[in-house]
Amino acid sequence: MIAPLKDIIPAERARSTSFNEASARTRLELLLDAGSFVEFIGPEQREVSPHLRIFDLPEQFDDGIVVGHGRLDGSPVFVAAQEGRFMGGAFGEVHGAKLTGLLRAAREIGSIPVLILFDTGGVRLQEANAGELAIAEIMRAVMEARIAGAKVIGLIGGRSGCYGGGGLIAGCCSALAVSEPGRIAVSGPEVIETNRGVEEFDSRDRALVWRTMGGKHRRLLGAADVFADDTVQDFREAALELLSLVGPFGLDGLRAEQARLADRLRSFGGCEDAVDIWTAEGIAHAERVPELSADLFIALANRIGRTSRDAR
Amino acid sequence: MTLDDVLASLFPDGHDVRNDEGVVLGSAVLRSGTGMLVVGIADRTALGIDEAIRLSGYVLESVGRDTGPILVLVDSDSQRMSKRDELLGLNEFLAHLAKVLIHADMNGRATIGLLYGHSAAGALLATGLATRVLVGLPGADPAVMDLPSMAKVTKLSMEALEEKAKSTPVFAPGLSNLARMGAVHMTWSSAVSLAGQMEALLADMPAVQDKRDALGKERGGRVKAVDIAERVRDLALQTR
Amino acid sequence: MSVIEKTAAVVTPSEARQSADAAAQIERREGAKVMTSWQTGRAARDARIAAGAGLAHGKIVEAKDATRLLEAVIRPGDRVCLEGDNQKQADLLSRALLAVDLSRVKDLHMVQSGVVLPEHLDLFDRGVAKRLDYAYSGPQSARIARMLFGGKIELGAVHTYLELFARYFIDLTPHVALIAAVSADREGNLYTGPNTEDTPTVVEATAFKDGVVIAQVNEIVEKVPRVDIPADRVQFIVESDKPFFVEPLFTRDPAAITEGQILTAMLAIKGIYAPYGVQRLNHGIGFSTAAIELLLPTFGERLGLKGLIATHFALNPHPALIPAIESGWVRQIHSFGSEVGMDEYIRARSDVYFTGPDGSLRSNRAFCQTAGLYACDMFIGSTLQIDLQGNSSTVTTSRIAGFGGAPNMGADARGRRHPSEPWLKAGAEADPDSPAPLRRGRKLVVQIGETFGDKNVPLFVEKLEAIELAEKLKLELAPVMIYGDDVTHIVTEEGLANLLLCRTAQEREQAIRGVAGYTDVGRRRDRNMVACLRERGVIRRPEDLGINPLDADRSLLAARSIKDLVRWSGGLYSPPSKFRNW
Amino acid sequence: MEDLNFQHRARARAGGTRQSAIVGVVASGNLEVLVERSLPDADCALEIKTAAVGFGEVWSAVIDDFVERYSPGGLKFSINDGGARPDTVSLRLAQAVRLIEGNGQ
Repeated sequence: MIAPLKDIIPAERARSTSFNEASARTRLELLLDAGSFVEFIGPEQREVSPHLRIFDLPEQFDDGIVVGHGRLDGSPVFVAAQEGRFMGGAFGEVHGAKLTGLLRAAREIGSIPVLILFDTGGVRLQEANAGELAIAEIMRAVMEARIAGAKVIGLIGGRSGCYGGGGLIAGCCSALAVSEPGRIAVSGPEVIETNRGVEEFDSRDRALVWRTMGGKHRRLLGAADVFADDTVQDFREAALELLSLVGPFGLDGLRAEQARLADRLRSFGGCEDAVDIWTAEGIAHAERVPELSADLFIALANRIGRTSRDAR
Repeated sequence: MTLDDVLASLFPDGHDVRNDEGVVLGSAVLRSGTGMLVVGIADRTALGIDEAIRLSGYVLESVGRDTGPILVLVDSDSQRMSKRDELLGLNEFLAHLAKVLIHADMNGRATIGLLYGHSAAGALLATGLATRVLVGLPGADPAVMDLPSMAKVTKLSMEALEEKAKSTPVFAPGLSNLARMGAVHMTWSSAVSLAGQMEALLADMPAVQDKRDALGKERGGRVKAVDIAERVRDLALQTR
Repeated sequence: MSVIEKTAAVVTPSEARQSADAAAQIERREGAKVMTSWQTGRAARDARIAAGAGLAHGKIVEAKDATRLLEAVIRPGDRVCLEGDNQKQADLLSRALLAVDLSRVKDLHMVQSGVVLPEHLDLFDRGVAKRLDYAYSGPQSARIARMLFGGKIELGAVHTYLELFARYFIDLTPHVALIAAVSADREGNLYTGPNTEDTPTVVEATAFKDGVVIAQVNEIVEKVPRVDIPADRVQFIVESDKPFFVEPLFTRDPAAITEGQILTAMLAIKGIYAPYGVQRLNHGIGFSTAAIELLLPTFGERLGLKGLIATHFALNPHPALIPAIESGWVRQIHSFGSEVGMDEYIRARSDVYFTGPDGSLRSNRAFCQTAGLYACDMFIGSTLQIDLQGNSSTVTTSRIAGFGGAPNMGADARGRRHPSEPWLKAGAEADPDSPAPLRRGRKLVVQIGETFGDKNVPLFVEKLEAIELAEKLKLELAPVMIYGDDVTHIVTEEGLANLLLCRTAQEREQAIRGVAGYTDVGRRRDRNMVACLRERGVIRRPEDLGINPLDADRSLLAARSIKDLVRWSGGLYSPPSKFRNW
Repeated sequence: MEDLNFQHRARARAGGTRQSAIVGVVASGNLEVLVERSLPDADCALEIKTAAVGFGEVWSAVIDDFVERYSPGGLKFSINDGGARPDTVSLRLAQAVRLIEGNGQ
């Protein structure tokens, strides 16, 4: 007989577990203080999508999102984690409503932050209208929660990325942490290729996809303030760091964001490719950025990367 | 209705609203004397980073100067689906526009969306769906997802999709479907003056609180959303 | 006896048909002594070269003249080897050949190992080529099946690589070879680089039997990094405007490896590699064998097997093997071809790989196939269908993927004479009663796979689709990848069947059914007989091997993503874009 | 979609005290298993909604073996299946039992 294979303590598990590869439930289990997670409307409640059966498609008991509360370094947090493998983590009616309800509670309480572990392709096609509207409600609820003083932190490193309306919700958050495999965009690579031709965007050129939408580019642009290596433990540390960094939301932040984005457009509006942007930012051998290890990249980003702190 | 028709009917006494390559910016005064900031996207223009930053900037500049409501006119394409827009962070530009509108609404500048043409996906989220009240005009044809694309992804025929669309408003394009979802609060008549309908709305503006899920339940379009959201909210509040 | 009859006796009928000018080479004296020329082939070759020389400066022909060159050199009915390996493709020359004037070049007999590019089949659609002898057609397997059914292709035979190479020297010698190299010097010395693959074999057969060799090269240089093909074997060089196409065929993304594949890999390591002490082996390209490669430094290490198993490989440079190499498991690897993105890693690990004086990999498909056949004690690979006798096939009625090298890897070499522990042990299991000095050993030929494949298609079938296909195409042989009598073990997630220990056809059938899971074949097992086989150790379940299926977890993989492989390689492995998520 | 239901008698009650557990995810070739301790000790029930129609016999065989091997008395299994292969089904069922028998995870 061989020794049992799983004799590792939780913190080590978090350090050795890829965030990208883990399920939504595993991400939460390892992100939060051990044993602290309590789910709201768990799978045993069987609150499934009422619409998938119209398309003869299988349902999932949690409709692809796990919401609840737990503790992070002892402090209470609300959490929501999308399961990117179920229908691409897409927003449907129930899926979206769970997150909306969580954010509304955060608004009322004001002091408990919300962590959203994005993993989504955007709107769920089979319930497109409900999904679109759910995203609109979530964007509104994020802003209301922030105005009420709650911090809303997005963690992006799942396999489905953070696309479509998910990208817009991420844009509403107080701050984002992103890992290298994480992607943030509105239109997906295939959609751009279909609309503009393979000459403009070859969706199968994954290096192109990642340097246009991937975590490193988003960090350098300042869309995300913290770059996490792809382990659950790194995301835990990133979440803690962001919670300590984020200030209150207000008009000044929006004005700063307007200036930040206008400056980006002025500075890089003529760039053809991410490498041109990185080069313009003064990075020598910018084409090598995708190859950099997490440590080296974080050092580079801390030196050269922009920030959206107090400007979002 | 065309943009000019809409503006003429809303502001029969004239207005100062310009359409610059699909980006609509300006202001007007209603007969009641209420001044309105007018922004929008016209001529079925795709909403990209260049358009979004102008719209958000225009609204932000008015903060502190103006106090009246903000009208968002919508006849757009989808978000602009290009490498350049995504490279530069289209999601941030669209979210920023939505945030500016939501912030204004919550700070005393009621926002009204007027959907008079097309819109879709990210463009609708950043404009009409980011307002407190979204009004539809007859003939508006929003489409979160068009049926041919859906047919491709779901591998169902157009006929099968159209058949399914008869029994549910949840996926098919169209103003009435969005209305049943609770996304479109009301549909005005184009036979009577829009100005009068606008005055009536402003006189009886719903509260700031987002009630679209309740509306969706009331209209039978989204039967679960409001209850699920309420239940999660209640459970979360108990942890306090 | 007339002159013509005598000629026909020397030359095969097909050669007589195609070499109209050969007849003119034969000197005839009416009513007097008959003189036969014995150098007609050389004369014909010289005539071909002369015809092409007008387009060349020295040996170099511009890319735009490639089609005219082929029209000048190739004759109707010629046997042509258009180098299509399973990785490297002479793509410029295949496009050039497709564009020839049909009044000058037609009805060719293509003798090439890989039918991979669409152009390879377009040749038949257009009438440039008529007859085909080949070995592998992976990406074109569906279209080639349609064309065979439609009569567009006159099929000689589907071969294994080694078999086709052998026939290049006996009865399928090319008149013209169109090959691909990385670079050439002005003399015509070629550097074929890491993807040398078939080139030396093709050139050997063509150049030394009066054929013409035309090479497309990525660049012409003053001095090639090393001489893979000497200049006097090459008649024409065409400089291509872009590098020849290479398919990354052996890259398996660890992210796609399933728990089921990990379980089968654990069973194979503990149930076969360990007890037989398999050190010299070849792996197939499936995910199950990739899982084995990635379990060596973790699961294998815990079992204390390092140095005892999997030390010498006949294997392409699989990226999935990087962690095992870096952990010191692997001593030596000889390769059929290379793999995209592995060049720098290989260069830095010359203790493990075969490299030239320039430092880059030297692969050679013919030698590596021979090594796999004679010097390896085990082949382990996946297949699409296995029948009740253990015959396996990757052919379905709509797809003919060819054989490639698996039948040579997965066959007992009857000519083998050197002993080794696994070989002798397997021989003894198969035939316990013969006296040891006279008993042949057996190569371990292992089929590994999950009982259901993609889209729930069962691995185990009562009758191979290959048989149906053979009936439809009126083939004398069904395209069987590995014959049942060569298979020694079958591993699935349900367990491991050791067919060496079966004494009757019935036992063999039940041993196969006994690991066939919930497929129809598996559910129709004789439960008592299967239980009995398990007691005898013919069938072994995970628990019989001390393996808990619940431990088959992805955390066991030494690398769980392509990125992990890059990290293991210290940044030396540079995967192609389609495998990246960064 | 096809609905399948199976009722079994189990030799013994499943171990542990946990009331419910969930494993897996609904995706192509994958499934989720929700297991709840809600039946009399000798009973076991499985409710399956599967996207792969016409595999009732295979399910039946998989579940027979599973019940025989793990004796999941008192447990109710609710399954949403995206067309998983039988070996994946067996694995998820076993994982579900391990999880509900363990003390948390």
